[in-house]
Amino acid sequence: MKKIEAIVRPHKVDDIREALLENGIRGMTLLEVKGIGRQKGHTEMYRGSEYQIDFLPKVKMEVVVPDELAQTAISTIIKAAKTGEVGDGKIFISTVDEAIRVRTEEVGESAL
Amino acid sequence: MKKIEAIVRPHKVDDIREALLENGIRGMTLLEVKGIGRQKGHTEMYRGSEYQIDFLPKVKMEVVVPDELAQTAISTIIKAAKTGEVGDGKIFISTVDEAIRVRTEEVGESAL
Amino acid sequence: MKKIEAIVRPHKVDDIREALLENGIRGMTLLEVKGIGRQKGHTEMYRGSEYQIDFLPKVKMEVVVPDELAQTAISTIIKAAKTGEVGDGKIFISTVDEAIRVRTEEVGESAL
Amino acid sequence: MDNKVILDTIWVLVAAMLVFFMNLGFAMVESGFARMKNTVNILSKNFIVFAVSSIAFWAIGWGLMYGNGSGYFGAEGLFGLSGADNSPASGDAYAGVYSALSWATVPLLAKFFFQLVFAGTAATIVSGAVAERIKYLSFILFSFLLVAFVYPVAGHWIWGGGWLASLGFWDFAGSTVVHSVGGWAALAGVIVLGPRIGKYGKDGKVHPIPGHSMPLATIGVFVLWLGWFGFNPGSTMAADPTAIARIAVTTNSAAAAGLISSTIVAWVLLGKPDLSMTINGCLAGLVAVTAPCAYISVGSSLIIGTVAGAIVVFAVLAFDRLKLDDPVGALSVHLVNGVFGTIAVGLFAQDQFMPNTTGDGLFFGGGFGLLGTQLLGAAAVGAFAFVVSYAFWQILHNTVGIRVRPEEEHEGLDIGEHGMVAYPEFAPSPERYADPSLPRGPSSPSRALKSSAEVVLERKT
Amino acid sequence: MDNKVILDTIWVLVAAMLVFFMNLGFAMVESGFARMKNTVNILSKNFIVFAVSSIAFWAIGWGLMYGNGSGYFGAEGLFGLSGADNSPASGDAYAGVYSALSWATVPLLAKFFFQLVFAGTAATIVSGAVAERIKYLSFILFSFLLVAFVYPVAGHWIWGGGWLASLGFWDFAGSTVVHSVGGWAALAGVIVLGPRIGKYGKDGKVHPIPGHSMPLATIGVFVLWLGWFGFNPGSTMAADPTAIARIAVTTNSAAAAGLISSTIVAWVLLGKPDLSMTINGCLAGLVAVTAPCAYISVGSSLIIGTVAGAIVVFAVLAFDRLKLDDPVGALSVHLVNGVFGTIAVGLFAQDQFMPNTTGDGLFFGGGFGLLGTQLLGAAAVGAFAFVVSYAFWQILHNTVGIRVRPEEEHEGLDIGEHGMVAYPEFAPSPERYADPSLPRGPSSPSRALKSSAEVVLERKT
Amino acid sequence: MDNKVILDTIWVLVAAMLVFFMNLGFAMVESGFARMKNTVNILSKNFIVFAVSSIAFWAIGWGLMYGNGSGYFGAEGLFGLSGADNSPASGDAYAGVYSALSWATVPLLAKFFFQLVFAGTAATIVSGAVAERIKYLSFILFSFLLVAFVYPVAGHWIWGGGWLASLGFWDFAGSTVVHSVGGWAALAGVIVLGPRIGKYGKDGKVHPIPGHSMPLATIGVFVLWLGWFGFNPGSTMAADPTAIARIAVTTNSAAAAGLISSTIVAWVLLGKPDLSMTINGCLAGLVAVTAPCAYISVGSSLIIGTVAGAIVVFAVLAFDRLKLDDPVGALSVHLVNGVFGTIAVGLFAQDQFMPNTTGDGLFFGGGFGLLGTQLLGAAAVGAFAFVVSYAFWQILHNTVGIRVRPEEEHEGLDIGEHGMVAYPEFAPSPERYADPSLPRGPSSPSRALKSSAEVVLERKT
Ligand SMILES: Nc1ncnc2c1ncn2[C@@H]1O[C@H](COP(=O)(O)OP(=O)(O)O)[C@@H](O)[C@H]1O
Ligand SMILES: Nc1ncnc2c1ncn2[C@@H]1O[C@H](COP(=O)(O)OP(=O)(O)O)[C@@H](O)[C@H]1O
Ligand SMILES: Nc1ncnc2c1ncn2[C@@H]1O[C@H](COP(=O)(O)OP(=O)(O)O)[C@@H](O)[C@H]1O
Repeated sequence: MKKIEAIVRPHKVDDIREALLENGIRGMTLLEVKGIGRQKGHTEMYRGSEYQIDFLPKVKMEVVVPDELAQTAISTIIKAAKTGEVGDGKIFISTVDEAIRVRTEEVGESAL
Repeated sequence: MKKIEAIVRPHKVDDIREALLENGIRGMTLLEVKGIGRQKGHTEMYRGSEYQIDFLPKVKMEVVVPDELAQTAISTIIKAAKTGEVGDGKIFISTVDEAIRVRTEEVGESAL
Repeated sequence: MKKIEAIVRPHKVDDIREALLENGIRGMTLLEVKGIGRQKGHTEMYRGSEYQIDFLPKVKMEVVVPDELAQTAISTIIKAAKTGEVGDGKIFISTVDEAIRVRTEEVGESAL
Repeated sequence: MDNKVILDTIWVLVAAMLVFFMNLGFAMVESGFARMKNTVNILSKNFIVFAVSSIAFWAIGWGLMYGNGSGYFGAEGLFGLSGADNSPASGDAYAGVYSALSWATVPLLAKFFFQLVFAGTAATIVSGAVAERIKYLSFILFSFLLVAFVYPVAGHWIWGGGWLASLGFWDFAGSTVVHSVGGWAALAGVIVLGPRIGKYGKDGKVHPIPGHSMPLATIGVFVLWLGWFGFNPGSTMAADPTAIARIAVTTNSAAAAGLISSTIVAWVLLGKPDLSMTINGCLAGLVAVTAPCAYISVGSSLIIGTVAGAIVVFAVLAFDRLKLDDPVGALSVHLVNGVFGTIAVGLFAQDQFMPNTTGDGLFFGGGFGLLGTQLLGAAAVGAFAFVVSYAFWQILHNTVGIRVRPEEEHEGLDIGEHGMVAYPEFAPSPERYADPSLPRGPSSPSRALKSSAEVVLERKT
Repeated sequence: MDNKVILDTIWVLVAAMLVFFMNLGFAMVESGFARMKNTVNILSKNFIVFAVSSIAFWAIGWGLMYGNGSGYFGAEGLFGLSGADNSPASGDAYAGVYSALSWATVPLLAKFFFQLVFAGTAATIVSGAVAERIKYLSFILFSFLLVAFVYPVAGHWIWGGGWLASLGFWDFAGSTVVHSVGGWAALAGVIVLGPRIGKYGKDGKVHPIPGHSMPLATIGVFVLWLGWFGFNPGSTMAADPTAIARIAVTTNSAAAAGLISSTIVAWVLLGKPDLSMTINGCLAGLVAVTAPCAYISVGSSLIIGTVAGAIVVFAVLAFDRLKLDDPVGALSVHLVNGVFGTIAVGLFAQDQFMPNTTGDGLFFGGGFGLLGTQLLGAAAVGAFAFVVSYAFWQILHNTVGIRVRPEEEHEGLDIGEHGMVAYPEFAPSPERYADPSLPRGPSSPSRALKSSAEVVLERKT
Repeated sequence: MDNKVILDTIWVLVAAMLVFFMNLGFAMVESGFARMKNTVNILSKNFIVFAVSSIAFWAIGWGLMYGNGSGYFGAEGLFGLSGADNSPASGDAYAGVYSALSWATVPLLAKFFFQLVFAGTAATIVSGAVAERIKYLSFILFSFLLVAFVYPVAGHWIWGGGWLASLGFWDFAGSTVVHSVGGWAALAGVIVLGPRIGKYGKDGKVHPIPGHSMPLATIGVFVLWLGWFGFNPGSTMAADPTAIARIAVTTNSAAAAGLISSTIVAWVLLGKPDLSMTINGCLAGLVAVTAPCAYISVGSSLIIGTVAGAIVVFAVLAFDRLKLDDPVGALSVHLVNGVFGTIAVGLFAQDQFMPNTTGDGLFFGGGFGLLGTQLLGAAAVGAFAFVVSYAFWQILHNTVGIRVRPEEEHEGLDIGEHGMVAYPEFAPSPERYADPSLPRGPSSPSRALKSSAEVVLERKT
């Protein structure tokens, strides 16, 4: 099984979710994160002193899929997440040794 | 070392924490997440228009344990997290290459 | 590629970020987490009843780097994160199979 | 028109507006002391309750309370302010069916508006005590019943020229009429409803359930304190300079003393100056001084406030020990200190301040007479308000139902009852989710457990 | 000085302070109903708008509204309150250029202050309707124009002794003068601005954009309700006991009825008692009773409030169907119910309450005369306020620009316009970020897609 | 009773209630401008401070301020309002020990209540400036000392018939007596306490520490603005129609002008219209007009407000440059503009408004005489208030201690001092945790570092 971690623009979350569901990927987990990358932060001001906000709000979506669905998932996310502007985000893929469904204690891909 | 990521019902967190501590697992990290799975979301309404809240609040617990403790940790979590209803959550297990304790710079299992 | 997950004291985040940037590591993602470890929590009180806050606020930084940069990244983080007191945090290192830059669809280390 | 009528009317209306504003105070204290997931529900309750009170008091409450009738309830001009009345004519010149207020030289609708905001206060007190588990509809219905029947009957006894008034029972601005009536109704509700899930462990341990916003609670207490300057000095229903100035100061002094004494008691007893106790302590001082405010010296008001502030801390702890779950401390503040304030009249009253009313209390040489009457009145009103409220709660319980389902209570009443949340864009803290509002502990033993866990390891190592 | 002058001045000033406080009410309702990312912007707008109104009304608005002149606008003493005036002399003793208010026995600056807070209300109504997309600067400029020119001219017609007053048009406290003028100006703004990005789907579907804080909105509505006790009873500009007491009660009754009826309608129609609708319903009752409050019975005020509360729910749904995006319901509350309240005078007025003013309305045997005049007035003011406001918005649109860039709208006006955020330390909820304020759907087809994805799998499996 | 007594008492009490309500305003501005982790602490401070002031002013402050005595302090009727007094008898008919207020025709307790709320204001000003690092207990003790001794002595000089009053120094509603006394006491506290950890970098750079909630701060400023309509017009202590109407308008105009000018100055100077500056600007206008409000034209009030709004922006920047860390801008608002407002009397006063008081100021042909006296008074009060406050702070510093431990300051005073948090269920934003409140930079060199890092790579690659 593969774990796909996609760090994306927050306002793209809905599109990505819909695209994944359409492609039969029904499980995912969302995290609010702050990111630094190439995208520039912005400057805020308070009582006359400026300060730099480097960390930008992003959303990290974690999707665990069977190996054979990884390609679909990745393509789907990229398609829905892309705007072409700096800051579109990154996708990291890693290997999951095992998955368990708590309710049924099923293990492996059937747990997804 | 294994990293156990358990996505569970928020109100089960305390039980799981206690169960883990009882089993000698003393380190864990908690994240507030939103999840989509089989569990249905709910509908909210605002000023006459309905909208669907698909993402449900979940908590992700991350526990890194030596390989030999993985089974205990998993069993403990499942036992404490289970209600038998849809939405009990998932556990994903993956491999951690290395762990370091920042304070002492110990590495490996002794760092846990 | 290695994924470095550092769970650190929140107020050390700025130092770590600066240290990483100085060492040429420009991408990172931040998560607000709560942790249990050796560091003791504290007691709060409300209307005459005490309760224990075990989970302490921590920040998890995730940095994905090419294998050859992992050592630098780790050393840098340790140096900036350390106070020598209990609760300095942990660093977990794991392997990332692949990275993709959404905007350009570059893959591999050049995507970082 | 006569200057006195104008002056009194201005004073009464301004005071009434301040008391009206206390609705915001209650809404904020109570939502601040409740959890995030029930915030829309509490706000909705404290918002609609004054509207319901307005209708109920207009429809029947006013008539029951102030209509001429027996010593037990009003019987004339019952519905919709429909009785004859030539206010602002007063005293002997008054002709009408609302004689109990014939001493006040203001128009009928000024009397009504002022009395209405008091009725609304009694109802809104209940809201906090039953918070986080009551059905919205049944709260609305109970509020209507309280303001239509319970409050005005008790009020008639005391302010409507009824039997307690005849006995010489004095409650200047409503420690009993408003606060303890509201408090007894709340107590009945708390008993019928039961505690919030998770509040009391099986071991008898109290699991504190912290309120979600101290700033809201603080806004609330300041607004209430302000409103009390309408509540107490306004209850002269006349712009009597010496009286209203004195009452403003006794009111303020009791609030200040209650605030400080509750802080000190909490600090010493519990180790920290708990802001939620300080807020309750200030309100306790205000409730306690409400009955005696016009009859006492500034020095006495400081003592009354000090005692009230201490009482409230112990009362909060005591109710928890009794497993009477009151999320906001309404019982400790309004019921307990409403009773204490009523008794305080019997202790601290001095004839000099309002000649021909209370006479002197026990501490000023007046003996036990007044004190006895005050105790009797507090007990009689308590018995009546509690029993009737309890009956109403039981009726509601057996018809529309009064408590939300456990799953709804866990998920929060905001989604269940209102289909919306209070703060849709704010992330909740993960570990605070770990609230005690669902049963704990391991669930049904997990048969497949061992095998599955083994599989993991077998397959991987 | 004459007691009447003192009494009236106290009353007028206290009422004016309450109306001033409504600025907080508007600020809270509107920021509560807006998103987190635009909170600083809304707060800033609702804060500065009263300052701008203060300057604009002093500089020119007051003179245009109350200066002696034609039936269409004032012409004497135009600038900076500079005209001759011997207030508080009144009636025949009055000598000065602001004759339209010569009946009020209060000093000139008391008249000015009271009228100023009304002017400010008209301006602040606009703020909510144009929220979450308007440029800060252009809102400030429009507010100035509204209070300097649009509001006072319409006001002159009705309260300044102009042509509508001569025809026998009655608007006691400003359903038309204040609320519908503000509402029409807001409507023009909403049309010129267009809806917030993402509010209406291409399919015509409405995407609700929930407000970020129900507690703030609730604070706001209570403060507004309180303020209305200055707005309506204060509009006597004299401490007339019977009138002010009656108006306090009609005002309160309409608010209560609107609150309850909107709750019921929403509950029945939409399935849940939506707090945001309840808040709008209460305000709708208040707006609707503003014109008739002095001329009607308490019973009529309950009916007017009930109807207003129902109207507002349907109006909110209707504006959304028309794709007129009003984040806070200002159009439904102030415009629609401002018009309804004006008409209600023609239906419910009774001569007995304010003899020699309205006469009887249609439902009390007065025939269609009054109703006709009220309709004419509502229409004339609507046409004027809408057309001139529309022109002003267009001018601003073509000069400084009125709408922020789409990226700024997406990121939030707080950072774009003010360089700061409202809640820097609170974490936003991840999925709520998924707001509809940027265009959805797949972007440009991704050429390299397949290959890259394949690479992943090739390299790894 | 005499109508004038009733009218004046109503006015004074209503005004006092409005000033009382300013406590909520201060609590909200200050907690909004502070960080989340110190919110319970600030709320607690601003809540208890008025209670402490109530006790301190009753016990001794009132007597020192208004008791008959020398030109420097009161000496009769010192404790607990115990002196003889036949108010509301006034003028020649007055017999008692509080002669300085014998001109006011209201009962003694009305005088006391009105003066008390002013004393409370002086104390609450301090709270904001010393926020986020002061010990709760030492703040309480300082507040007591300030209201018991510092405020009443300075007040005696000016309002108690003391030496400055004799010299012809005029401070109508307290720019000096209240605001700059509070400001100087705050300045002394800021100096003794030192800046919050992390506010000023070693390089001299200012690290801004944004406040946690702009909505709270905005609630606060509106409540303060409202309260000022009690503060200034109420300071007539008599319902004089022309005066109170004029003062209401000059007060409002200065607030509006200060709000707008601070916005413009911030926009031009700093690039964005910073809401926190706009809030300070509005308050600056109000503070500055407090001394002259009764003696000036509306036009002058607009100028004074405009200047005050500009001053406050520069003052905020200047205090930061001086490394005087004032989290809420209390020094810039109350101290600097308190002094400016006092001087403004010498510049803008016109004899026509309050004949036989100030005479004309410099800009109206009165020469430098008045200006000189105002400067002298501002300086004398400043020197006294600063030196004595400094001494009190030092005494507290060397006894109970005034500053929390660095770890507590870092973790937040809410947990350290109160054992609770303000928003237990809201998740904090991760990167905002990165506050500058702990020392930065690499800690002790890490001996084992290289090896451990190497191990990682050795073992894994
Ligand atoms: N090496 C990395 N490790 C972890 N997260 C990263 C890394 N690089 C980027 N990110 C995350 O991805 C987000 C987007 O990256 P950015 O470089 O701004 O976009 P782009 O991919 O368009 O160049 C960042 O805000 C950060 O959260
Ligand atoms: N494939 C997946 N990848 C990542 N997270 C998942 C996946 N499937 C489920 N989850 C997470 O687990 C939670 C519970 O899953 P759900 O399917 O509702 O429960 P159940 O396991 O009882 O069927 C989801 O809300 C989501 O956060
Ligand atoms: N085994 C573990 N798995 C996951 N997270 C851990 C583990 N052990 C510690 N942590 C995280 O690291 C944080 C710091 O650990 P702690 O033991 O308090 O510090 P130290 O490393 O100085 O002993 C904890 O709060 C927790 O978030």
